[in-house]
Amino acid sequence: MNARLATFALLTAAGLSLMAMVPYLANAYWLALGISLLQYTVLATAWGLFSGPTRYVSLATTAFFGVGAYTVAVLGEALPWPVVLAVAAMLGAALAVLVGLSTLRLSGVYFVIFTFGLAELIRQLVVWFEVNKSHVLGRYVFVPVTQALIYWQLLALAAAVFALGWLIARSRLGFALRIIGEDETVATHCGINTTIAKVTLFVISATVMTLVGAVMAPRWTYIEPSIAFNAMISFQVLIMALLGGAHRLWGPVLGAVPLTLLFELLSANFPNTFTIILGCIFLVIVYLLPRGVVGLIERRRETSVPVQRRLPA
Amino acid sequence: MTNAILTGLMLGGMYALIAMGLTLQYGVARIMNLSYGEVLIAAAFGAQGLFTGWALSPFAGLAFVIPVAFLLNLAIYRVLLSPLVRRARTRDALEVDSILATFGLAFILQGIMLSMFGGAYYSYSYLASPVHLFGETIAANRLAALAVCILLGGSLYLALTQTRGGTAIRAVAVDPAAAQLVAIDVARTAAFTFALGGALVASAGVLISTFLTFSATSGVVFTMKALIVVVMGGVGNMLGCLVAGLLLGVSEALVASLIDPGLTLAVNFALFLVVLLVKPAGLFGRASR
Amino acid sequence: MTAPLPVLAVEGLTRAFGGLVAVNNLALEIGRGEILGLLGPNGSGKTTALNLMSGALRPDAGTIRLMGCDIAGLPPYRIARLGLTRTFQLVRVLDGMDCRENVMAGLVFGRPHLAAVDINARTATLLQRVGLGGQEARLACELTYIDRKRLELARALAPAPDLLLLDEWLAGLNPSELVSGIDLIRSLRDDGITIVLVEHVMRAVRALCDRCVVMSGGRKIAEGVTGSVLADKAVVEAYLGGIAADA
Amino acid sequence: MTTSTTRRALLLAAVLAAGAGFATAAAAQTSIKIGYVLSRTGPNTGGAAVTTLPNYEMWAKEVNDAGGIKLGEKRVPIEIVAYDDRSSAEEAVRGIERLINQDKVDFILPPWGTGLNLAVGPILAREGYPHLAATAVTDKAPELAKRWPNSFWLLGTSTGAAEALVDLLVKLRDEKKIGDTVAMVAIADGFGIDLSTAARPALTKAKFKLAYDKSYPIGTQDLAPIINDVKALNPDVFVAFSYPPDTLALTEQSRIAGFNPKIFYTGVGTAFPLFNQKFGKNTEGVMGIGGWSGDSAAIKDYLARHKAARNGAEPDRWASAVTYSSLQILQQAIERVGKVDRAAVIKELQTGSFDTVIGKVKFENNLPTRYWWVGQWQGGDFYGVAPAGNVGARAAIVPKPAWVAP
Repeated sequence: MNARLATFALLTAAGLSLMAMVPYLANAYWLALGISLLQYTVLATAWGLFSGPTRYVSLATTAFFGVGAYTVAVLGEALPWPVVLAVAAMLGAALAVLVGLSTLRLSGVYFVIFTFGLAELIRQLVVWFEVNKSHVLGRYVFVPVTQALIYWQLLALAAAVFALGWLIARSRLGFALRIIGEDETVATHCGINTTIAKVTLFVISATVMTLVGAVMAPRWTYIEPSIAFNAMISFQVLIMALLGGAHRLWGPVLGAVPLTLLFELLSANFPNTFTIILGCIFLVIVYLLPRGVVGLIERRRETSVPVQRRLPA
Repeated sequence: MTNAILTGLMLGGMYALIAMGLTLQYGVARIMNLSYGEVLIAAAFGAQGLFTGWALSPFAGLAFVIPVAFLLNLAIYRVLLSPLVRRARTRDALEVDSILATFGLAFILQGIMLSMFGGAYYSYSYLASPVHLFGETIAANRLAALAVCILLGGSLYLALTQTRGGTAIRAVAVDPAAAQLVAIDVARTAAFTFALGGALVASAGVLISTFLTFSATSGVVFTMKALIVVVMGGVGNMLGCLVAGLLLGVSEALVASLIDPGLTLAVNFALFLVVLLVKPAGLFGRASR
Repeated sequence: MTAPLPVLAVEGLTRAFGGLVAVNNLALEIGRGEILGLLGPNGSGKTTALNLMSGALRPDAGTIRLMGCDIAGLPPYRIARLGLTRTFQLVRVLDGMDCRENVMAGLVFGRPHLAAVDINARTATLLQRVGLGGQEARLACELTYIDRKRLELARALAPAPDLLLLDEWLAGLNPSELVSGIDLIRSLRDDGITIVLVEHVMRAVRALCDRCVVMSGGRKIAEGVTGSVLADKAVVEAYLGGIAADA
Repeated sequence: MTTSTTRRALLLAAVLAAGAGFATAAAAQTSIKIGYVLSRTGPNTGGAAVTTLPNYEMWAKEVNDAGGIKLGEKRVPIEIVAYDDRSSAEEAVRGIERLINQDKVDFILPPWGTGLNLAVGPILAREGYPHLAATAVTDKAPELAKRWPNSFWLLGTSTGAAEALVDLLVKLRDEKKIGDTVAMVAIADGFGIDLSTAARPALTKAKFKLAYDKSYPIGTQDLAPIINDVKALNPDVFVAFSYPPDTLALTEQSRIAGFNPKIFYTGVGTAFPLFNQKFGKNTEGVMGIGGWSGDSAAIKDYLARHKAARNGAEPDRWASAVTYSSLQILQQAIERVGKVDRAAVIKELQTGSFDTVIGKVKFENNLPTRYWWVGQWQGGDFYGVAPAGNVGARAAIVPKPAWVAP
């Protein structure tokens, strides 16, 4: 068992260092694609971290992402970079506590649309504040952060989010969340403080999303609310995670990576019919992969297990 | 003040109009339809084409657009969605599947419209004349939309509460499993309701095309607005839909003229959030516990 | 010497839904090691009373003392940690988890002083205890109806509760299952567990309950030793007026 | 860092020298690859589909029909690579990186809109591609041009726009044609806020009375409350820094409410052909941002070619012509250099002077010297009226005639 763990750790370390080499080996385009892949991987995994076990479908991704990006836009040139990131993380976490405590009694679609409304509300308030108080809408971010540095930060975030997910799954909190996901009433009668458990997880997930927004912001030079709080980010992340399968830690990445590549492939080769083809592929995926990519893999594994068992005998 | 309230009522009527179809589709047929706004825009293009091409008034166009939309939506449900409904074991599973499938459908519809009409804005003038009401001047086309909204919403409400078929639809909305037990053909009722919702949103598209500027890519705005109104009113509740729409409209107009037009949407979303915090299942929704 | 502290003492418990008073000024007491039957026709307020005791609902008025400590209005998780667990009228197990995890769910979040026990050993013992010995790895959704009930019971027993609330735990069992079910509950009492039993199956009530409280229309209409309560004229009327007992 | 760059440059030079034995880079050129990333979906589509895409496609076709771009002695056809940025800054950035690194395009045409032009600015600067931003209005333009010497900001600054408008108002007030009450609204977005922030001090300085000064969020679906409030104040001048859907809504609402100030000025969309289609006779006297010298032969010719190429669709009367002229400028610069040498092309852009549909263009510090800031619908077409010093400027019709029933 320990040997297996060690092998796993070794492989992970090797994989990570290989990925860390990308900025030295690849040209700017591959690096940009790597950034996109990592961005969506981290966002979708962080989304799944909360929504997988609790089955709350959140559309608030862009709210946190945007808060991160805006923090950089406001403070980016005033404070050292690590401090900016720390402030962003704290703002995201504080917002998540507030949102978590007030919303988690909503269920189903009410929660979904609430989170969407929340993201829009924050965007509107930022707009109103900028227009009436600071009289600038659209801030310029000239932070000396290179593309490679963005890539490495995202890679570190990705490693962190997987490590976090792995640790949570093995903790009391993880177990509590699985029970909540199964049956919340039973969970409370088992002695689980469901509110604290859910809010804790929500905060962790939201903080990661905020950090992604902060890390990405220097890439665009110019931040305005419609860029930072782009609702499409929420939808894309949701779709990626659902497609991959949110009930496993490594599920969302199986949706994020192929979808990002698919978007890229289609928009590069079929700029005119991009949307139609994308829509058709979506439908095909929904019909052929009823339980997400994870479901497909698990089914494979289930059928292959007896074969493996037969082999040693 | 009178003016703001009048304006707000008309705006709210439009919001309710946009949302009525979705409350049926989502409340009864259990399809969280993300391609909803695209259907609305398609109908708007239809009305625009009929008006500029054949000088057909949008209200006459309704007679053409509504049946077409009904049949198209019926086909969409039968071909694309009913396999998912049959496959889904739980409501959650259907929700996830319908989000993914209708998201794809939205892309397809938008792509078709982009290839037909390009990405440019469209707008035309119909009934853009002033009407004097309570000493205030308002736009005739918006007033007409409000009237049709009240007419459609009211008759639908009566049909749902007073007729046998309506009772069946409400029964399916409340509990599909139990409805099945009392010999209601749930699959057919759901298909019919989905198509009815599609026809409603198409008529909304026709009406608002007389006063709003639209383009092939503006559907998502209406999808989200409709979702907000539906959820705020309580899923599947016609009356809730109307009240929520009017509340949003009136608050928007009042804020615009009394406080600051810059805060209208913020106040709208805040109102929506507060309603949900106080009543987690919407204004007229039944608590799920 | 004062009298031994009752495990549960309820006084003046009231809860209304809109105009309907589901539980009206209910009072009852349970001593250690006792099985109390909570009877009454459908809609008489039994399940509501249970929900009030376990914290699923907040009472409008009244006190609920568990081992002398007022728990009225506390959230369910705090009540569970104080030593009151329950099963549900419609059996609720964690379908996606195996039997071991189902029992662990009751064990690890329950009472703080149990944190040190060997979880695997205790889980095995509990499964053994309810008749699911060796089934640790089976998924809950694969179990038969009676076994799901057994599993739910094992989960409720896991934190070694002071008081166990069983909501129609014996309903829907076939005659042979009923016999084994009754034996199982009796053996729990023999282990000294205090139980409140909401039940329609009169055979089980007669076999198990030391005392009974009968409710009708939210009020307590009778209370006493099982045999005499069931013979009470008011009780018979309430049942005949409501739903026929299967006595 | 510097040494490694130098070393890399030396290495590159060595490789090139080795390759020179076979052929020069220019001689090997059989086509010029030009790439662009445009918003084909998402909220920016409406603007890009009117102003940018038709001109890019039309220009490419015209050039190839004429045999291509002239490199030295021969003409070389252009080859287009196009992507969709889905109205997202991140996609635009990645699309440009793909064009540069994967497609290895020779030149890049910019995306639509201020935000996206700023987002792709740093990469184009880093990689040394000429960046002729024809659809970006930003006050940072001079500063950006200094930061990125490859970038040219053809639409100018919002301060320029605001000051030109205020100058016109001052002149009209001096002529006693208007009073001094102004109502101003702006869309709460980079464009609207930049302009209103610039107009506010300019108006105050010119001693205008700002009776109404509000913004409204993107996506507002009924502007009646604003028009009603403004009407009650009875201003002489109504200024709206708006986007196309709101421009149409504000105009329609004003007509319905019978709000007819002496000057009625709206933002983006006023110069769109759609505006004319929708309002017909009611366009008379409406002012808006932009404009062109509609009487010039070059513009008339451009209009005719655009209609022929785009199935009868007309260009907007502002950024369309600027966009098209940016393409002409690029072509002329490339032809003067005579080979695909981007540094030389940038140099030529900075110093040369170019003949375009909008007249002669010469950049000073990477900014053109003349802009159209105020236009007006007169007799069914939109003409530039300010700055009055521009060639082809028409006199403004003030006061605006009354609305007529449609």
